Amino acid sequence: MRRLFLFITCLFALFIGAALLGLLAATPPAALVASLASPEIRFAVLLSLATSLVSTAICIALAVPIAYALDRYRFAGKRAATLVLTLPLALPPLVAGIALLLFFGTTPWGKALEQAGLAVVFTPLGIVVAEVFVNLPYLIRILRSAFSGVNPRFENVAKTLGCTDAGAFLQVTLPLARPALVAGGIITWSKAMGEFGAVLMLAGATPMRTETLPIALFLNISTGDLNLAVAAATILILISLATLCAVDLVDRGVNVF
Amino acid sequence: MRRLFLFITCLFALFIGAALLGLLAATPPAALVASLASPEIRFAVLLSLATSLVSTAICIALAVPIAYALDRYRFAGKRAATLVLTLPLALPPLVAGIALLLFFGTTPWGKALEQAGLAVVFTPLGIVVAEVFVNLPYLIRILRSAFSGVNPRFENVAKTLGCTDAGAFLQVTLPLARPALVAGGIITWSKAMGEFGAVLMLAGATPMRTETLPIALFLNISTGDLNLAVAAATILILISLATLCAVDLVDRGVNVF
Amino acid sequence: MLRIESLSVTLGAFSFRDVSLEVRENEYLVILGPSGAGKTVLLETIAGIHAPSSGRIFLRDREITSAEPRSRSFGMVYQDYALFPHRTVEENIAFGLRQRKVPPDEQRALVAEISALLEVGHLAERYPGSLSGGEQQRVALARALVLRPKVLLLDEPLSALDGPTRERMRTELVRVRRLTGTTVIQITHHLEDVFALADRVAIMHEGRIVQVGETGDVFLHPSDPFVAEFLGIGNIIRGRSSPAGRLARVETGGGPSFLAVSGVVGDVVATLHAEDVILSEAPFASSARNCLPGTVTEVVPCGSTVRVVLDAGFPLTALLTRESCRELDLGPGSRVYATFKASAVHVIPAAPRQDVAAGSAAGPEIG
Amino acid sequence: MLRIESLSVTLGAFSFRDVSLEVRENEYLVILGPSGAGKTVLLETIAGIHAPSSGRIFLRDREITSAEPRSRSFGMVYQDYALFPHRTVEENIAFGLRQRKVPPDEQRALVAEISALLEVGHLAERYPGSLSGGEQQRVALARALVLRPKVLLLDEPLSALDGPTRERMRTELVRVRRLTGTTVIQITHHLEDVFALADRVAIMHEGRIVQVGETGDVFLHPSDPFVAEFLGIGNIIRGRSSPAGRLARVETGGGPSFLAVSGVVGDVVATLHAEDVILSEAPFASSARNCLPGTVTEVVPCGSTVRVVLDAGFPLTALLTRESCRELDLGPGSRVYATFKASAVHVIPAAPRQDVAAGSAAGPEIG
Repeated sequence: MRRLFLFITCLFALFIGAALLGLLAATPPAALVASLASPEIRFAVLLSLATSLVSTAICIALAVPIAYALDRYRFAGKRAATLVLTLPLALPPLVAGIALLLFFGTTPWGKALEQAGLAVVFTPLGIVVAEVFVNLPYLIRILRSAFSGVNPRFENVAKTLGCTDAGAFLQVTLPLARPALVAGGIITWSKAMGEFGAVLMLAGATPMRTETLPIALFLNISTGDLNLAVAAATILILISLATLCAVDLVDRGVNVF
Repeated sequence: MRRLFLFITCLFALFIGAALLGLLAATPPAALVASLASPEIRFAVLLSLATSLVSTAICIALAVPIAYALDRYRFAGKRAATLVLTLPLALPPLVAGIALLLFFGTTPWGKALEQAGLAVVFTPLGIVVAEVFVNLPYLIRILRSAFSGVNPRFENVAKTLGCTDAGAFLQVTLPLARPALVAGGIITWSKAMGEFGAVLMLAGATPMRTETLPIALFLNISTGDLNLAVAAATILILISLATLCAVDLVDRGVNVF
Repeated sequence: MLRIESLSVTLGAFSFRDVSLEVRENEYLVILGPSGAGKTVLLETIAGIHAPSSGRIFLRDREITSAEPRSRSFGMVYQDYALFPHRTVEENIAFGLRQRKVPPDEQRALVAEISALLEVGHLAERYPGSLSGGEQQRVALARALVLRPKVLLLDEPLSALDGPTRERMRTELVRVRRLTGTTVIQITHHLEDVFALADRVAIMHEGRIVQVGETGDVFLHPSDPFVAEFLGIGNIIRGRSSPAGRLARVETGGGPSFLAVSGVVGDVVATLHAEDVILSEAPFASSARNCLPGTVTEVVPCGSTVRVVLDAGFPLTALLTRESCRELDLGPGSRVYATFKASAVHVIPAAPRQDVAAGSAAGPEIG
Repeated sequence: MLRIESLSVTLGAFSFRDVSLEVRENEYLVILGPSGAGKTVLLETIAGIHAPSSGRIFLRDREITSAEPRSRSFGMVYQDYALFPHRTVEENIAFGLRQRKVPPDEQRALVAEISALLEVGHLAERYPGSLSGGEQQRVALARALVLRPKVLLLDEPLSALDGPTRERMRTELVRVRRLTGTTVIQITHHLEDVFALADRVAIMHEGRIVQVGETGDVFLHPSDPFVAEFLGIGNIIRGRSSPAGRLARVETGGGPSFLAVSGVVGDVVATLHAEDVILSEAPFASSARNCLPGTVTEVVPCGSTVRVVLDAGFPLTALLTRESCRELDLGPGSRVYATFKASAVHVIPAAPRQDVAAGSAAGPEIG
């Protein structure tokens, strides 16, 4: 049994390795370097970086209180809130994207925002919104499980030693959840860099305007420019690898994916 | 602190709820029903069902031995194998799709398979391959954590009572991991139903040939047929909701997303 | 000094109801009960972590039922110590002083003083994860005591330690308590803690306090069979009691009867400490009123003593030293006489009382 | 019957090395050691779960070092019982018979027989999750015993139970063992298990067996200070020993000296059971060779006995009954005399020996 199980394991691991290495070797190195330096890829890298960092910051700011509330508080409607907040995890990002498109494009609230200068549909702001909507539930899940791993007795003791509720949270629970916070932040950023379906729907695929790395990959495959597509894919693979290694360094116990 | 945290939680839960309900209300009910009955949507539903069921079966057959090997065995290269098998989790599906496209479309192995009658690129078979590649690592993660939750002493005792290694696994560990197996299977199927990026790249978006539900959504948004797009999105939302509820029923302890 | 009036709390699976307790200034009160009896929840409620569903708490006649934990000035030491793992021992001990914005110089002096008292000064730079159980225990005590709490709440402080360390820490608790003079409430499921530490003991069972009193009193006069069994009293005999002169005669089902100093009549449970039973080869003249013949069924050595079980019409257990057991040459089948004083038998009505009754059934000492 | 020759295993954080043991037919061997000393890994290696890195195992002179667990015919009962939670009690007990393809009729008969013996017949349809600790224990025993194992391996079988249940299960183990006559290896960290159950005892410390022998021998003649402390011997006194006629005189640092029956000379550790020390108000004439004056520093009641600590130039602990303590009216500060026999003092060389030495330092009984 041991041999059969290990054989299957190695076989599939080799298949994944071969597919990814094949991608990296698909274009001549010189063409790859030229593509990486092209204005289109440079624009895509900068836009992806900017939107992903902003959306990650928003995700952290929202996920910390939400995850803590779901883990520690008892309140009416907790079960329903948990279900609704988990739903985007089960939803294809494409569907999340079309829901956001209709919400911001056709409802009165969306129109009001647009008139206030916050145009979401087919704009870089839409990229941020799509990334937050899709990734926040992941980060909530990670932090919730991290908070539930911190013994509530630490906060109890801190309170008998003179802390307020907020003081106990900030001085004890949050520092103890830091590995999960760092790992979760990295993963959220990495997912934002690679988000495709939701961004495609809400922000569209306008070259040199809402062209993130995955959109650049998609546009160039569509127009048959394999070199540029592979360049975008290469960057994304390297980000994934770096993410995995970074998370592995920060904390192997965090169940981040 | 409690009030602020609960306020943020409810706010975001309401936003998610509003966006999804808005989508369901985006077209008149009559138009929705007509769209649901259209040949295109009916084809997409059947194709999605067929490919997702096949890919889920393959995922389960592969994930059980791989997850068990990664949890219980010590072997050389275990760390590397774990990293490679986790990599697709961090990889945008779009990138996985282009890697598979190049692997099956340009390498000698891919050409050999095509001549043997197993054409993967731009075919329904490609849908299955893309879904397995993207979803298998998720299922491995779920089952691995389930196996690690089964006390190894059960197998030890079973062996002293006369079981072979395989007997102890099949009679003790596997039945005890059943909730995770069922929940993981449901989630794998649901993810396969909604897979977009990888399928788009490997199987293409050919109407009435590789047109799964997400592809139908994408094609109809592109051509501006909102009713058909919303019909596809509605089905996918209902599947997500049903998945969440089913998993909740099977086992709330399984950390499936 | 601390008065608890019919406090009730329900918290998930744990609950207690209608708990009333009074703790005196500088007293060491031990709450004894089986694990999972809701004792920790009670302590946390006293500390202000949980809001009680009913009842009130007074500290020196000031009501503190809904006061914030940080304003109660109670120290809490958990069974698992709950030392902050991301802070050094010194930072752990100084934590409370920092919250109170004590000037750094004074912080250092106070930490040094309590560290010396608890002998943890040399651990200052270490992190809790690298300490032994006994060291963690002392650091947790220091962290609570540095704030000079009005009441120290101890949650099974010894049960996570192994044998010799537990013994040492128990002695340590006695010493620290003598030096600081703090009022202490400790919960435990170890009988030894009661004997070694408690001024008074409260027995908790299924979320209720079933008996409170001076330690000796409760041990000699348990108020119901649960208390008796929990206190490890060797013999718990069911029977019927009827008056017999100034004493009571307890008849066991079909078996022999014996005398007890008691006024209780009817269905009763008689308790008799195993060490109060004397065994001999022949009956002997003494002031003891009960002498029953029996056959040894079991001889179980327990460290320095030996537990001998007789069939005397009912099972009767005696506790002997190894020496005596050797001299009598006891083994299964030996015929012996069991002698015990009527005053050593304590009689409880068979239907357990539901009220709190401390040492109510005490009788005069008659040999 | 089972012979283990210098077995070594490393498994993550747990390891033991160079363990040699011989278990005789129908013997009850208890391996005693602190928790986390690698005892469970040793048991699992004997059962064949782990492959040893070196060493050999023989069963009735047949080497089984690399035999599959299922071909060894050893029964294993874990501390947490490891009952299959998805099967009923009856299915759990019949599990091994089903693997051996025993015909269903015979299965039913064998399960019924062992269920009757262990009094679990009424639980047949229940699932393990709904059973009490003692019931789970009995079912786990039944599951192992129904296959009539050549050796029964018990992994701390009593430590997950609470006080009264533990006592009952210990009696149960004795009874079942008497009826089935199985050879048993049990590991434990409870001293009581040794006294109540063991024919022979092996003491394990830091992955090594430090002493093996008949229970009484090991208790009276521990081979090194670790064994003495672990066995709960009350007095462990460091000093220097020099010959004094047929005896040895042990001098404590600056303090008084006392006599021991021993030939060991040089730096030594002397052990003396607390119950072998007699206290009196005045010195009295007796055959005991040691009589030291001292001052009581501590009186600690422990259930039916009282532990009295003296300052006799060095700390000396005596164990008294409550009765004697009351008669002597002892309290801190009381001046008393401590009398003990030279033969009660056991002397061990101060540098702990690294070899296995069973009862080697036994001396003749001289009063």
